[in-house]
Amino acid sequence: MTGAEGQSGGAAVPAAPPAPDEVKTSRLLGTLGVGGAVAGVLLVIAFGLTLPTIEANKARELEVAVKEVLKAPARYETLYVVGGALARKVPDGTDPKKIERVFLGYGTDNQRVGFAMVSAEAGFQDLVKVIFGYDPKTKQLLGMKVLESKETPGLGDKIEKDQAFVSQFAGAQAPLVGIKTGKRSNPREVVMITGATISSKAVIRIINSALKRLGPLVDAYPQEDKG
Amino acid sequence: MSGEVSPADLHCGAHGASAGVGPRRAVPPGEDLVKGFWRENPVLVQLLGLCPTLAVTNSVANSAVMGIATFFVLVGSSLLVSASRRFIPNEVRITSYILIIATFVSIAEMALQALVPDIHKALGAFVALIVVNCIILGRQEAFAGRNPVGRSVLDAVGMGSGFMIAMLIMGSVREVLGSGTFLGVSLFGPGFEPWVIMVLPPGGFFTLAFVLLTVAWFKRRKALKAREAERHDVAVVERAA
Amino acid sequence: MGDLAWIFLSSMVVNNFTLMLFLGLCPFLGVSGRIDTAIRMGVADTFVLIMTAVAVWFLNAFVLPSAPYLRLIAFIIVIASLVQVVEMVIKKLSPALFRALGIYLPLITTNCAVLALAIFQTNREYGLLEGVVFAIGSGAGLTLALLVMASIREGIELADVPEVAKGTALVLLIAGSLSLAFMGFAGLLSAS
Amino acid sequence: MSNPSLLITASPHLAAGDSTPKIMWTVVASLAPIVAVATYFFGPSAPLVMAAATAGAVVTERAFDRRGTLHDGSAVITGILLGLTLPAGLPLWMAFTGGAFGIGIGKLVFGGLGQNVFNPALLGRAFLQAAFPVAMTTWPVPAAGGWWSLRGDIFALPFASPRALETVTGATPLGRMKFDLQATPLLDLVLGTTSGSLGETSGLLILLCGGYLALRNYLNWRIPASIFAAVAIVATGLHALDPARYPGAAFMLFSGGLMLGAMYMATDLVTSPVTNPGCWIFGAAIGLLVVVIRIWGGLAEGVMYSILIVNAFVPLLNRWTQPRLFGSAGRTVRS
Amino acid sequence: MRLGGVSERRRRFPPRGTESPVWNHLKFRHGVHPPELKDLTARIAIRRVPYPDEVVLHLRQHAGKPARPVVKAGDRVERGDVLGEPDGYVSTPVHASAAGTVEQICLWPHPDGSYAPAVRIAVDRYSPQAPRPRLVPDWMRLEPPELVEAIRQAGVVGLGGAAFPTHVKLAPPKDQVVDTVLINGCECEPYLTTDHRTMVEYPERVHLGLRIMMRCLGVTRAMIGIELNKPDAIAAIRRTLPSDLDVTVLGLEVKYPQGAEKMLIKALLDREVPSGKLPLHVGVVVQNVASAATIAEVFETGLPLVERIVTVTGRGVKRPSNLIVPVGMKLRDLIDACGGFTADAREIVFGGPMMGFAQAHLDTPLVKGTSGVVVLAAAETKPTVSYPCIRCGHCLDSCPVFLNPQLLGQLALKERWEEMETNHLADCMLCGCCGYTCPSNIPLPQLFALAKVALRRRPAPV
Repeated sequence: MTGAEGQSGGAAVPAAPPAPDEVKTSRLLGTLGVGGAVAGVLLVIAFGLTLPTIEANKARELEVAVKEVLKAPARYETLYVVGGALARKVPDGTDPKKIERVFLGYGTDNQRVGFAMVSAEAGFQDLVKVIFGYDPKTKQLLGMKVLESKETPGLGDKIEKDQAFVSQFAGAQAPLVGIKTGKRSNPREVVMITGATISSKAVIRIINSALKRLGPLVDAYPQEDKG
Repeated sequence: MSGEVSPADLHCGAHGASAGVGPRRAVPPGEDLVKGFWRENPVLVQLLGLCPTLAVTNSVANSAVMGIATFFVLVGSSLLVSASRRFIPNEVRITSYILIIATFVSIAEMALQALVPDIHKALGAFVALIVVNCIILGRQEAFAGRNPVGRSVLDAVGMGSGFMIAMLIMGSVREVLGSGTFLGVSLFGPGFEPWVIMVLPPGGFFTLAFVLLTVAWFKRRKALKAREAERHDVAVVERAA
Repeated sequence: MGDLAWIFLSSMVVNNFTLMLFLGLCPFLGVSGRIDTAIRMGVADTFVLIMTAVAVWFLNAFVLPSAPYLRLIAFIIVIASLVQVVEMVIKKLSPALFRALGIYLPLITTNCAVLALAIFQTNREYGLLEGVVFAIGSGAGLTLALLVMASIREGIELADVPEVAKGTALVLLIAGSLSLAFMGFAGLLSAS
Repeated sequence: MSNPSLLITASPHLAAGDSTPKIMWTVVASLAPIVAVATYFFGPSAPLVMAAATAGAVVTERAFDRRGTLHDGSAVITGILLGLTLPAGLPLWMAFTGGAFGIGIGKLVFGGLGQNVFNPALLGRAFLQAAFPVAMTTWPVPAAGGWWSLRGDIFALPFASPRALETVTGATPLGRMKFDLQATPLLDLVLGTTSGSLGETSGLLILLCGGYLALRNYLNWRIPASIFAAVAIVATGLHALDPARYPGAAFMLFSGGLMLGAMYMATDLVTSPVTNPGCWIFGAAIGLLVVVIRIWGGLAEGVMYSILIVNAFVPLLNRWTQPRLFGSAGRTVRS
Repeated sequence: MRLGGVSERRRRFPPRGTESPVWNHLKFRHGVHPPELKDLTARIAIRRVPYPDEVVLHLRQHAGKPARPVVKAGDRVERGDVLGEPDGYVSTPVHASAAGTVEQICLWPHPDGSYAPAVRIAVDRYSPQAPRPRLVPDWMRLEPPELVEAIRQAGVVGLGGAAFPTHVKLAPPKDQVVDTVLINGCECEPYLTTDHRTMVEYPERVHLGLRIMMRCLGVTRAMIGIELNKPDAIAAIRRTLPSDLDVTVLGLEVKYPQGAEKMLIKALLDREVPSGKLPLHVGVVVQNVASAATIAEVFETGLPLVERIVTVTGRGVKRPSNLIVPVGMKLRDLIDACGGFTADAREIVFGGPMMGFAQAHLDTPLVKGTSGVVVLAAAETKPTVSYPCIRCGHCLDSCPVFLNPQLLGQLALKERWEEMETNHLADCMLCGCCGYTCPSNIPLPQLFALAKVALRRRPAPV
């Protein structure tokens, strides 16, 4: 009997007595069809109503993050990684959301401030997603913000919340080196959080590997904008 | 439908949930509403829908939002199921229910994403998982599918509130102990040492276990007292006779 | 390769569906009384998870980009039909296996682990291979948790558990302890 | 002829002479030197912390156990063992909570002595580790400060965070190895003059005390033997691959809680397999997990988690390693 | 000679079932080492006790069906007269152990703790206790079936404790090939020295009995296994070894229960008796030393089994002794013959302390299977309090048949008898090793005995 329950599509019912079953099958299909149509309409309406807000939320969130790690630039533009180089536009026919992006920030004087990059790797518990600002001219970081993490509350999540840790990244020299305790002796060092070494190291590793991957592209991006 | 067991029954009924009372005896409308609050509380008594009760209750805000979303889906789908119960052929009953529920869940998810993006992010996949919350499918099977609209909505409101009550109990205990805050407001000042475990997965299991232990303890005490009283009555009657 | 290993270990132990993410708790509480049923449930679950991973990858790659709002409905209907198809195929190919797994298959339709797998797989943008490894890891994790819980519960039948703790409360306490123990796997393979 | 008042008991009428309380109290006695050394290294904080953990365990056992089995000494063992795994500066109320949790959730809900699945002391410690991760990973350095100085804000009020005292703290040898690739001299490890929890630092002493129990057959020697063997073999193999990254067997064996865990925690009679082949597998699995967690996991130390995880598998191990019935080809499997 | 013997045996009689490595030879695995406590009586010569005023002969003296009484109150009987006829094949007659008058046939305390029908005989105080004159057959002229019948008529049973009728063992079904007779001289129970003294004082009788049994079975090979803590017994048996027989005398590790049939066969022949089967299945018949000596006596004197050698020992008795005692002598008289109780006597056990039964009545008479009476002093008795099982596993390490007494005990406490059966409760021989080692003092053998009873009483499947 359990088999009858799992039947998701009425079409799966085997035909036994022809005449009444014909009616029944059509009715089953009809009901499902009507139901599906109603559901579809409801969903489309809801989707239409909420989509702008959702997109706006996402954009705002990203904007806040980019501005934070690029030291509040006047404006920023989105660049796409296309064929091993950065480009302003995506090739036609591809979904821009599926392409890795880098954000280029400009100061009030229309001078480039730096690039913001997003990257994610495994942390202590699960993936850690980080955005950071980077100035290719000085090879310095401008700031770092953890976008997503499930690190241990009270310990690992200090990578998000501990200002002493987060603030070190502004002005740090790439590539970064994590140190255990004490004072930073050079700008490449980042003092890790006591008791949350793995999470701290994950952030450093994410930044280093993102720079290894995206740094050449950023360096190769034309120095001056034409226009 | 006698003799048939729905997936919802099988799947959650394995640990002895009584899936609804059925329409046999006349019940006052208040009863439909109130029974879900405590006596037939879907979580604490029927042990249904434990996944969200454990997974998202690490803060009061998350629990409340999850509770509201579930409430919305439950009431909405009960209304729709009850209203259209005469048009749905028995064979595609479950499929139709799931379709209806999934629609409401999708709507709820989009609404949450638009209105409270932070909490939506914290709840993660669990909003979508309301679809498979056995409380909801269970109520459609046990109640909304065979009762008039009014009673079904009352029942859904009652059960939804019961779920919310359980969520809030869990959320309060876990947030207060685990972060020292309630709805993000610090309760004890900075000197408080949070019990981090309470907001971690094991804390979820332990908290629910403790809530169930407390419920069981009260029930047992009540039963003992009732037995005591009965014995007393018998003694009185015997003495009288 | 390292990524696949991480996906496997992460989904099996570090972020074990049952013990860390609370997914699939209903069968965990309901079907964990006997070892053989637990194993069968776990195997059936794993099987459906793998099928789902493939189907969801297909949906995500070809169908859903044009209608994202139908995602949830599509998933749940695909899972339900998949379970149905799997049931019919097993019934035809191996009646013995069907007898062993039969009653567990419909249960899986409403098992939140399967839907959760579909959603996680989508959110994390896993490819086909990654998705399948994820499904195998998750299934192995579910089976492991079920097996361990079942063996413990069989043993506890002989213990003098206090009256108030009998039943779900004790199972939850054991699950909590297991969850506590599995925290030891945190950070596996992610340390540099 | 005077007729004696006759006693009627079932056969056998002789007993080997051990009794459960005797075993338990002997274990307690064998822990005395370890407690003394902890006190020598960490000053008065050590006995206070251990006393608090023991009090938590004993009070809970007394309050909730219906059969009044306090005198069998098992709660005292749990308390002392838990205390030995705590850092010297842990606030007393936390130690007390750990003891109470270990006995309450680790033992009493299963029905008391002999019925539990997880080692109560380790469950209490895992609870503390998850609940108070910072306090549980603040390791005072043994030799620093005067003997009489407290090693942390151990008198913090219940539910209050410990204040930071001027105590010298340091990383454990495993932490240093894992995060800084710094080795610690073996002699320090063996003697115990390193940072770490109260009772796990002095490997040699624990080996001696545990060895005594093994001689009395109060612990199954196969368990520590297989743990040591597994750790040593895997560690040696890895060390041969990359000596700079993977420490050698001696370091692995004598660092962290391995000695205490192998000798006193894994060998807990209740939570280890009843069959000898089961014990071999049990120990080997623990040893293997310890190395895996220490080297590839996110934690520097993995003994506690390894033992708890393998504890959960003990019912399965018992089932799979039933002895082969005399005069039969098959095992005495429970069907 | 021993090791050479092993390899030669292995060539001639390859063990059935599992092969086991050479280092397993001449011993069995597991078991326990209780204190031997045999010094009290090991060097005390056997002496005969004076006849008591009354003997009580139980009709159930043996395993199997009780005998049917053929006397009535008031009958005069001579020593050796039949009191009860065997009832069925697995049954033996019971003979009067002293001349006198039958007083009564009534229920009387049995050493197993129950009340059972018994014949009370008031002993004729002035009788010479000579048996009624009868013809003693020459065993050498008897054919095996006649020998077996003679042994049966003499009421011979296994004297090691189980009291299984000897004639059943000596007449195996035709399809069973027996190649070896084993004589069990282990006496592994602490305290007891009955077999020990028999071997030291009557080694020729043991050999004669063995010879008769070999003739009954048509077997040419025999072995005598003796624990190594009885060097004088080994020496005596070896010294008197007949040269015309293929008999090997082997010293065995001192370990309990070395004297259990299956363990003895394992140790001597490296054959494992399959679970649920008898020694016959691996071609072996095992007989106790005392049984062999009794068979010899039957054909030497013509007297049936009416007396046996009993060790009365323990710190609770003033003069521990090895005695020749008429069957049916009451415990009270026996203790009197040994000087009475000491002040701290506390518990009386029939049989050895590992498997024996504690006695509640001083009127309980000896039966044929009673190999010893141990009076334990208060200090020796076990504590009566038991603790929860702590899963130490000592019981598994001691069980000679490789059961899991820990699991069985837990199941028994929850009265899950059927599960105990699937866990091979039937193979438990109640040797007591698990109970001996259990630090929590859980009465495991008692629980298993209860479970066996419960399973036997369970209604037959329809």
